[in-house]
Amino acid sequence: MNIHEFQAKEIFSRYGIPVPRGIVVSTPAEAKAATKEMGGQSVVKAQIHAGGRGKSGGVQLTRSPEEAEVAAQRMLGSNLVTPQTGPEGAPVDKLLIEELADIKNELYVALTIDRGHRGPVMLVSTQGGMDIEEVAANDPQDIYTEPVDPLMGLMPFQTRRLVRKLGLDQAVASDAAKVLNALYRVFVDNDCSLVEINPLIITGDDRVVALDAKINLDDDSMFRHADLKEYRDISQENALEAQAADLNIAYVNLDGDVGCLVNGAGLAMATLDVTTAAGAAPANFLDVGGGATPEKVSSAVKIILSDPKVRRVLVNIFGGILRCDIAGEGIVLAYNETGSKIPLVVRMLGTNVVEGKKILGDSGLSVVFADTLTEAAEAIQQIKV
Amino acid sequence: MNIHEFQAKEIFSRYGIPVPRGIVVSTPAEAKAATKEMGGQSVVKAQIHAGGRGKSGGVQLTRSPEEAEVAAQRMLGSNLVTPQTGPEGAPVDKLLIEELADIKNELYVALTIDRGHRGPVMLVSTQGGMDIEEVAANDPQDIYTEPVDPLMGLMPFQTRRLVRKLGLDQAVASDAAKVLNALYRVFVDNDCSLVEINPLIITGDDRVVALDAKINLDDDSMFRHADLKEYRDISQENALEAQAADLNIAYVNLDGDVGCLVNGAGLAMATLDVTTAAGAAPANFLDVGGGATPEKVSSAVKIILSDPKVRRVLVNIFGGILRCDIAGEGIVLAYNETGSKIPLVVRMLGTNVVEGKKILGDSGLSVVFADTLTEAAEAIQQIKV
Amino acid sequence: MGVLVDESTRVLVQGITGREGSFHARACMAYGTNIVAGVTPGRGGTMFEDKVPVFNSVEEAVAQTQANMSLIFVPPPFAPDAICESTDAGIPLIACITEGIPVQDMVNVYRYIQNKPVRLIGPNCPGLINPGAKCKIGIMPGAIHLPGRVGVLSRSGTLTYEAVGQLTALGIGQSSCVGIGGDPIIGTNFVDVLALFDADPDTDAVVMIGEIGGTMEQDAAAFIKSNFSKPISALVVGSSAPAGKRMGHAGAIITGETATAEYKLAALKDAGASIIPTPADIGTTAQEMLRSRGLLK
Amino acid sequence: MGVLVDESTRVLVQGITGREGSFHARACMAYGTNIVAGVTPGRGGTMFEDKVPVFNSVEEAVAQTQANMSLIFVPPPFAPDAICESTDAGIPLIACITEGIPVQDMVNVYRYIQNKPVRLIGPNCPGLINPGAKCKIGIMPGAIHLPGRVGVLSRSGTLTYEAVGQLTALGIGQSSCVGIGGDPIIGTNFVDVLALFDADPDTDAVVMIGEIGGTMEQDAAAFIKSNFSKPISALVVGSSAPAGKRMGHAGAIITGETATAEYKLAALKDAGASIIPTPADIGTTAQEMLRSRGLLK
Repeated sequence: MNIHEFQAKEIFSRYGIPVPRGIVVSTPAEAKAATKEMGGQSVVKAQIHAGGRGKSGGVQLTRSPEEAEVAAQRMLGSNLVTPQTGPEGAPVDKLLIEELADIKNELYVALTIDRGHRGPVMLVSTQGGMDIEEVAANDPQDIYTEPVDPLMGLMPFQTRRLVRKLGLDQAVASDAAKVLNALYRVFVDNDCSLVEINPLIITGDDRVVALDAKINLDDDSMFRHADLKEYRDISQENALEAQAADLNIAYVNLDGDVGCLVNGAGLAMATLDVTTAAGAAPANFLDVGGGATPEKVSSAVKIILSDPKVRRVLVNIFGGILRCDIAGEGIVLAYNETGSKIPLVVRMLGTNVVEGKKILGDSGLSVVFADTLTEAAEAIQQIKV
Repeated sequence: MNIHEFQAKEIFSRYGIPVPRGIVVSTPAEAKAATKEMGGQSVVKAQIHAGGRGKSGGVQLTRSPEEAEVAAQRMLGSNLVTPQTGPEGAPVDKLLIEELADIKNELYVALTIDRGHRGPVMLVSTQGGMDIEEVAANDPQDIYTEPVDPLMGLMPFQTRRLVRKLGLDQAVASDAAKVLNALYRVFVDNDCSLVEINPLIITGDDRVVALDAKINLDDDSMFRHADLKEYRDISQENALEAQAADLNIAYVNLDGDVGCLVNGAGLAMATLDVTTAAGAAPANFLDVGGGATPEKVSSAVKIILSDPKVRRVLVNIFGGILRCDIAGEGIVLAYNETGSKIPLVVRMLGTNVVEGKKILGDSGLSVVFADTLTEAAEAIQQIKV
Repeated sequence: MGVLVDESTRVLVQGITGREGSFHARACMAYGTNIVAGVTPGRGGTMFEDKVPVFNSVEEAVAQTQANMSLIFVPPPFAPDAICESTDAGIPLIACITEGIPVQDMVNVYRYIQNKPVRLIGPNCPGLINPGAKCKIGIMPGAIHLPGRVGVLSRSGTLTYEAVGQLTALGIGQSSCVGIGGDPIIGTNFVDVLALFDADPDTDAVVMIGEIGGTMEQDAAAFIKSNFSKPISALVVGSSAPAGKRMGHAGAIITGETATAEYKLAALKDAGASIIPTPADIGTTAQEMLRSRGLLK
Repeated sequence: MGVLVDESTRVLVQGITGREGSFHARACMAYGTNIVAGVTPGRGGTMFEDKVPVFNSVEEAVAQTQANMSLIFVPPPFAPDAICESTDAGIPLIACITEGIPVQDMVNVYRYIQNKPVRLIGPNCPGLINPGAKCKIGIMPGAIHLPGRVGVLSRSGTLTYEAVGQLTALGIGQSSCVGIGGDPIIGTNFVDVLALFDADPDTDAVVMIGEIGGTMEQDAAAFIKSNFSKPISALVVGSSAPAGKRMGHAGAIITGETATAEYKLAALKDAGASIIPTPADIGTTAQEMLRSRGLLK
């Protein structure tokens, strides 16, 4: 789960990580007033769940309250398109109005889980403010990775090493160490999958300040973070994706016209690969998950059917923890409730496959059965759209 | 460091471990008033740093405020002697006046560090309220030991097992589990060397309550527990031992007349063994420690000299991290400042031994030098007392 | 023989009284698996399906039934504890089916089990099966399997069934199939299972199904190149998956471009694996590989 | 030869600029120890005694000087970090002299180093010495040692010197002396060092100095009985120590009566050790033992 910069900074503040003074606004008048309060100058920052705002007009330095008002006018209500949003962009409903910072030095700091180390790692780079993926690609030696032992936490010798790798001098070493330690606490206490400060700045008067803030939360941990759940902003999510997420269905909207209902992420990816190889274009990735009920399968099918791009549906279910009869029931339920006539290609195998196919066969829906992946892809291709 | 029952119960309360309602008093009138507040009946408990109070008149059940007043009168200002205090007893300055408990079942629960497992262990027994060492000696199968992994903490399956070992039924299982988990947090957060509840009771209405509470803190951790330091009550410590503890000197008062100044706990124990074997009786165990200054050594000698039992002093220093010259300087300093004439047997070896012996030889004090442990013990024996 | 499980495996099911646990325990028993005990705290003393005793703890279950493997269906908030409980009770092999365990919980669980005498398969995995031994320990549909001499190995659940289904359709049987799970932190990786297949006299060749993300396929490629003696064919799915959806910058930095299907396939090809062009070609690629090595007529 | 340290040991001193660290580093150098680096964060770039470079981190010190052992004099609040830093830097042997580290810190440090390629001696120990190799790594007075063929092993600092002093006075030299430390949680115990002495061709016999409390002497007795091939004499001090002062009930329960000197001595005697009657008899008991085995005239 993504949260906004201003929300991440709220969390940072609770952990003692310095952030610029800022006010969240949702009208141009508020942006003007807030800039007045900052002393007549401010940075106006669009609050969307994507990076790359700076290059895309989502961050503007303003020299007067009026200038801030105009900038806010421009951003609010718009859909901001950045390299990370995709062409549809992300809606700007809120702005963060921040005081100007006196930047001496820009650094990069992040924490995430590393599969290889099987634990948290802290990443630091002196190339803050840059697109860090470009740094990783062009100057990998400029990114330093420190694995953290979950029992010991970030140890003092590690903090000292990170401060050294950041090239910081004695004047800011102790404040920087405090920020790194607090960042680790943020990461662990809140079950983050990513915490990132880019840039972490050193100011002219040697303060260490988180100029930006990015936090991704582990969706699977939400059962113990009722407070963090409230940070969710579904306006930032694709409507269908948000709906799917609420039902614990992994769904990603794509550009094609073949709605895909699959169980299992691997098989779902394989289904996209085969469909694409056969010359058809998938409208979505959808993994309905293992422990699904007919109602959940039905909801998944409704999400697919409510996508206006979808002209044909490919069902690929290999019954395991999800049984074919349950999948069949769910599909029939959704078609009956929506009255949809969109044709189906169904490929089913595994647990209770006979029952599953019978339910669909008896349903009166337009179903073509396929036995293999190849057959299924070919059958989809043959449907006239 | 030991703390009082009422202080341990303060900590328990902060962690959500239920304790009986109680009021700390220091006069009989307060004891009477407190008992009135408890509804006219109470348990009057002497607050001393030792167990075995129940058998020794330090815990009294009273059926009226007046009875409580009389009991308080008897206890306050007295020296309570229990099997754990030694013959001199411990002064009673404070009483804990508690409501009566309706006891259905008495259990034992404790946490400590186990050298073998090299980590915390939780101990539980159904024989609560008993002298647990007797249980350990007579019915060892009645004590169950659960090692705790420091990364995972007390895990749910362990808590369930402990609840099973305590023979508790479903009605109290969840409350008991909460107490066990909280107890582990108390142990870790406060750097305890021991946390003990004896008895932990189940009341008639199935509540789980810590009827007693014992906490020992790790002295070495006090640098990070400024708040806990304030719990110290030096009135409960032998005056000389308390003085020594303040100086970070390991000192235990004994019954004999040979004051012992030694560096190193092992050599100090060896010195007691040899002195005892030679027919003399040590007045104390004293390990002046490694990183000692002349001032610290001098303070140690003054503690020895201020013990009225001491008639002769045995110095056994094997210079390592503590150098002999520093020991010599310290001894001379103490004798000069106190003007003491008590004779010394000095055995010195190791780092800077020549300088050390010269300092003592030139000091004008009554010193007999010995080369070996045997010679030193013999020389002590020959001093007329 | 096969790897990890066989006729001597005595299975304990944690969460046997739950909806999924009970369904799949029944399916395993129907396949022939020797399920000797169930564990659900608070349900001890009851019987499952009139033949499997249910216990309150793994410790009791092991003492009473000599179970030597645990299959876990416990919901995510309790699954880490279930893994640790079986480890503590001395169970040497655990398969955790549970999907959705918080990653940082698995960080800790991994440290807890790391140097203990236990192997964890999963979590978020389909389990494992040895068709020749009639031993199915997981949620895979048993009927699609055929006893034989090819080992199957995958990060994905249903995709493993797809692979098995294609092999069986061509009459190619399996010695053992192991789904290692799709989570960022899992107990057993490709290399671990490849080593077991390499040492198993009843496995002639291996089919390995990889995915985009992480570096496990590259590690497998390195292992295959230097330590693996048997023929292997490999698929990496996700080449058509959209690049946008991922875990943010830091996740991308760690693996960088090496997480792509192209990179992984190149590494596996370089290691000598027969590359499976699309997910529809798993069976035919394996067939050709076996034929070319004289392992199939 | 001797155990653990010899001419090839390149020592790094953590806390070399402190009061104790600098004094003992000088003493070690004077004895002949090859001290190649010091570490004090913030003091990097300076020189100690005009010949030993000081670094800000162990990592840098190892890279520059190929140090292969660390000797730690860092104060208690920072000593756990110092141990972990050397472990992280790949140092295979650490001796931590520091006294007064909180016990729960050592619980965690022990877990951290447990399965890493490092051996920790201590904390709260005098260190170790190999007189024949002129290698003293610790705070023991070097002058009392004599090169020879008896290994000395003790939980106590000054009592180790006492043992060595008595041996040297009788002309009995030492192959190596190891003080393992007196804290409840230490990195290396009696059994570990006994195994090293057993395997060392330059050690003929061992003198072991135990204490009341804990079960390490009993563990040593069990090891001696089954796995130790050389003559050993043993002392347990504390038989006259007062029983009252101890860590409360729970501490007593764990070890019970087995923590007493009597119990420990009985176990060691049963294992075949020559028992040293009082601390004054360490040298003479060892002498007699060596003579009876024909190892001394």
